[in-house]
Amino acid sequence: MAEVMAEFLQLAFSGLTVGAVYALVALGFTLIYNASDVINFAQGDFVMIGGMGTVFLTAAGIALPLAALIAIIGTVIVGLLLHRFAIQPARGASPVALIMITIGASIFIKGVAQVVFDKQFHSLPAFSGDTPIAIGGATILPQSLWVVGGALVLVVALYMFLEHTLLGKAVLATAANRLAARLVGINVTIVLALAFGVSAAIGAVAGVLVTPITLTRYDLGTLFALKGFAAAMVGGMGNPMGAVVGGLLIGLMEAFGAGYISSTYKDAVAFIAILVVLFFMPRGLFGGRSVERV
Amino acid sequence: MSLLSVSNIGISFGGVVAVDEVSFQVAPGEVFSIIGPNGAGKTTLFNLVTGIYKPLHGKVLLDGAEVAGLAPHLLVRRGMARTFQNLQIFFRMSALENVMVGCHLAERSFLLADLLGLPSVGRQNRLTRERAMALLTRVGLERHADTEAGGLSYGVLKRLEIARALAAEPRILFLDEPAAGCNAVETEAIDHLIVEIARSGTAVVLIEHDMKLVMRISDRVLVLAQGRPLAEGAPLAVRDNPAVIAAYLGNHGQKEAQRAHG
Amino acid sequence: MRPSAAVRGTLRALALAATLTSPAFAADPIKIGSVVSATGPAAFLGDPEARTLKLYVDALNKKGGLLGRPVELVLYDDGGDANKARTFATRLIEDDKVVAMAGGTSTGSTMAMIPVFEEAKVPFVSFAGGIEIVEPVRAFVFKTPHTDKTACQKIFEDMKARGFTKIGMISGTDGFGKSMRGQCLKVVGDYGITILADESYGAADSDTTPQLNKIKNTPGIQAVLNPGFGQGPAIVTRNYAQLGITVPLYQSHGVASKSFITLAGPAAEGVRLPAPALLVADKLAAGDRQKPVVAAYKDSYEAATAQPISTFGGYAFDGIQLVVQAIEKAKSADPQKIRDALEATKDYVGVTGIYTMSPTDHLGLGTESFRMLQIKNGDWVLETPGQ
Amino acid sequence: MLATILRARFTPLLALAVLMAVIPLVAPSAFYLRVAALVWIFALAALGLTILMGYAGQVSLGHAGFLGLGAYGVAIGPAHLGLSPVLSLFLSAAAAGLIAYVVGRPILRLRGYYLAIATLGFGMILALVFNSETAITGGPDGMQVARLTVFGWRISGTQNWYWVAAGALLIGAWIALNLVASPTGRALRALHDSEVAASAVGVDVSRKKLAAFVIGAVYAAFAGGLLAAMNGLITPEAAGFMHSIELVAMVIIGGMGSVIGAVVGAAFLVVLPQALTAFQDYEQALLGLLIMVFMILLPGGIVPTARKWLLERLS
Repeated sequence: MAEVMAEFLQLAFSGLTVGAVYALVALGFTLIYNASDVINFAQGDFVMIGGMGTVFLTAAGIALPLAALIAIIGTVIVGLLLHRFAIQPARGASPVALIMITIGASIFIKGVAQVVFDKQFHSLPAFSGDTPIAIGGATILPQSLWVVGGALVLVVALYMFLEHTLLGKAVLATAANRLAARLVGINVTIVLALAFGVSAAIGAVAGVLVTPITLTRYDLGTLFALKGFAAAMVGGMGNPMGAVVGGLLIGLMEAFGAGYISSTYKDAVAFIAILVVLFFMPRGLFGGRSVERV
Repeated sequence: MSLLSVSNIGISFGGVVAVDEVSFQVAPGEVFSIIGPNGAGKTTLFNLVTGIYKPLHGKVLLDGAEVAGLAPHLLVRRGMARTFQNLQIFFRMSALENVMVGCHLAERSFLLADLLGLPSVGRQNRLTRERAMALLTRVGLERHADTEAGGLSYGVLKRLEIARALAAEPRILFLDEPAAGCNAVETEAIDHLIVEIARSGTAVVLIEHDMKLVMRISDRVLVLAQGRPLAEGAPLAVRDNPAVIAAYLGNHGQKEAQRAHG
Repeated sequence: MRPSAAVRGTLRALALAATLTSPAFAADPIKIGSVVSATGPAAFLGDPEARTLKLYVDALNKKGGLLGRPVELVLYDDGGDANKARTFATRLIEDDKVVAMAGGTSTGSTMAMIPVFEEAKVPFVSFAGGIEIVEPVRAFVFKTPHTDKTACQKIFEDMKARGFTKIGMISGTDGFGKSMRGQCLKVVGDYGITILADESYGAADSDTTPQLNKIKNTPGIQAVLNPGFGQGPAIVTRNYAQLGITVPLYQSHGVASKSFITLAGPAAEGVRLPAPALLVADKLAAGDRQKPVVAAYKDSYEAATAQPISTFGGYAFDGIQLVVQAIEKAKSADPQKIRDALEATKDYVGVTGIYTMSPTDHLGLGTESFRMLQIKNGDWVLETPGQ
Repeated sequence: MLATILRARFTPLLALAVLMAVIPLVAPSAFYLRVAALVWIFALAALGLTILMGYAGQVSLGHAGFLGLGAYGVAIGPAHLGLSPVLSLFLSAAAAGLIAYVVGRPILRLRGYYLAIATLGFGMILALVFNSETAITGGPDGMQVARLTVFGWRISGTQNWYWVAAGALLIGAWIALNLVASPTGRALRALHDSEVAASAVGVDVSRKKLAAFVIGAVYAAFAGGLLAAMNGLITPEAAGFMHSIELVAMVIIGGMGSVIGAVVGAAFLVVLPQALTAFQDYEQALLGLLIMVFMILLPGGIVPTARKWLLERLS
């Protein structure tokens, strides 16, 4: 019995750690989608830049916290540039064209990263050592607690920002109705830039937190983008709560699927989940019912 | 026997009742108008009857057969066609092609034949084109036939929608504010068109804000307010109904004003 | 837009650039082609291969080239896509008119390219592990890496010697991991070993504790084998330590690079793996014939790239060197003669092993070219099998 | 005069045929023929996607999955079932259509990004199956494909494959052009602009979408089959996500809803990597940059923009 419990816990720890990362990526998707209706496939690359940046800065002798900060700021700048030079000029393009632009951006970022950084895998030392913590017969790495805790802090901070600051409310207003937001005097361009900047920051923080566990490489972003996109859609696009729940859900399902059923199709779990969820709820778990206006 | 019989139909969105317990009947060749202040639920009622929304409760009988909740494309087959308040035009197709799509039901089309471009497809295309052209002529738009719909004016598009709906050869036609945004000349053209359609035996159900138009061409009028029926009857009787006047001006106006300030 | 015109234009530009940058030789260059996966999922393998090839050819030209002629390396990146590899192979033959080819990072892209070279009768030395590349023997196809089968045999020999009969296996679902898993399953019976748990992980998985936990909970397992390359084995090794699994862990030659030790960290202590002499240049016995070759390659690669050498770079080094030696021996840049010389390769001391080819063996390496290594104190240690 | 030619229905077909006839005359070597043959094959797949995305307005981010189905069908038929390669080609295209029919019914109820992720998921699952079922598909290292034989003639050599691919594309383009001008094609274009209105005039929207999905799948599968047979080998990444994205990029860069656009888009994405080899390490960055620049400057795609410009000049 205890063994069964220990196995369950072990899988849950694994699922929560990975799920927290998916949730953060999904959150980035959601924020940009809300403000601009754009699905940003370069979201996963923000994670990569955060991680790789920190790796290379620490290798250059800069202390980890400072290196992380510089990497995060750098990622934010990349996010802002992406908005300014790729998204803003394409306003009014069709959704597929916008998807293609962000995918182009993602290929571009990877292409630059393999020249600026390199094509090898890299790691960061764990923030609080590598000694596993034993809980109920299962073990968890201290870094996993950093990841889950960091995700929690980011989610709460984002919530506070959106609900309790003027700027945050401007983002929400823009998400609800861009024209109306413009009419009441909100500078929509700045709000959109802000959404890209904050999303980039969330991605970069996630990158710094997970690199000691997942390692990083220039092309790591694609997988995170796919899983994060799936997570955001499972939750219901545009719903921050849904993004977090979707991320955790997919992480947990992957872990339990691999542990209890088979690891062969572990990567399929996220996509089977999305097909099943959308079959019953065409707008995701928290997407609500759509009413067409004609 | 009435052609269309709607009884106790209703729907609510997120707890807000949009249409509640509405019943009415329409006979062949009749012009039946639905009026009411903004937000009274007129378009929602249209959407319920024409299959865009599924009614929460109530019945819709077409020729005595229950059709509530059927998909729009099935209702057209049974003789129900409509236009839209916010234009639903195929903007990237020419005016003629818009009406040709309207002929879809009458077309004999097989996917394989369409893919292989068999001679039968060519014959069908010619037939459809002729019919569509005739309909465009009927609504007076023949000279716009080859113009892309995206480049046509609002008034023209309103008539184009009517031509497209007529292409399905409906027995009952739902027109949602056909004269909105039209100038006096265009309104008069639409006025004549509706009368002519009704005379040909097709029942017309009309939502319209232009009261002069409504009073002039309607056989009967249904007044909705806040999703509920307020009055029904001949145009003049409805116009003089005190409840209706109150709804349009008095009570409703007051409430509206209160809401705006509260 | 006419594709051919666009391509031709660029090619002209490329040719121009090449003449401007390379030192002026009087004679026509000898063209050696290569297609590797320098980007994409197999970049971990392809990148060191590409760097090695460039370094080697640069050095060769500085020494005066080959047969008095300069050597031109025509190098393409297939991004891990077999279809692109095939197209580049056609380009090498039809357009660049190379006399030999040293490349092919994955078994998949190698198999896609083989027909092109077989048909054109141009020798092709592959850097990929799959045994199907040289079995059955094709007239113009050779390869430098040990087959996965040899690696499996080496590992199982060691397990058998240590008395392990029941093991668990966790393999990557990439080409390398899958192919090695298949070969291991084929030969495992010969050593009286049974595989009690057979798990896998995706090439980009960031956590393998669920799979390892299953292995941990399988009773009777005495050792675990992890066929895979890239970051996967590093994550497996870390998760292995996290779960506190105490039975010995065996990795494959797919991780044979110093970067594995860096990535896996302290968790790598005690891990065993079969690897070529390349990794332990400094620890080889003074009389070891491979020692000077390996040391020279290691020094030049690490000086030029500031990255640790890997077995994959080593395969490329041996591949191009075999071709170059064949050209020297044949005293001709004729593809047919190069092929004949390649097949006659005897006792060539490379960084991977010592090659002796024959009409029935286009690899020419035995299990003895693998050394069993163990990781101790963050460094490789040569193991005598069974201890 | 020129404007009339530009507008005529079968002009694209004629232009394509002329181009196909000219290329072998000017191509300096078989390599260029192979690149051109690849363009024809990918254009065929992109054409199927054009019917789905450009005509019917439905996104698919998993279309390479169908390409993979066709490719593996051609490989598996002869290897495991003893079928002739040519029969396998047609059977696997039909099978892909059938699978699209079954999968499409639930998936096509979804809209916009939800449809995008569902198709993406479907493609990923297929790619994973090709990668994992080693016993049937050969796993990540792929699987050999038997040579196609038509009436005793074994198709081999770049030259022959060039003509086979060109012929397949011509037939595909002809069918696509037939479709646009047919009742079904009109219904598809109509539902692209307004599903509600299309449905209100009697178009069975879900059935038409499904038809477009199935047609798109058959095109992709056929292209996949040809690709596998030409290369003699198929590997799982042919069905992968990046390949799906490439197909979508071909459709959008060339121009949504344009037959010639699909060919131009395919040419763009097949030739570009060959042209960018000169830039070596910067190849990927440039590819991404070019995709971005084209999408930003020509959101309507190359061919529709050029056509509009030409027509304006001429009138």
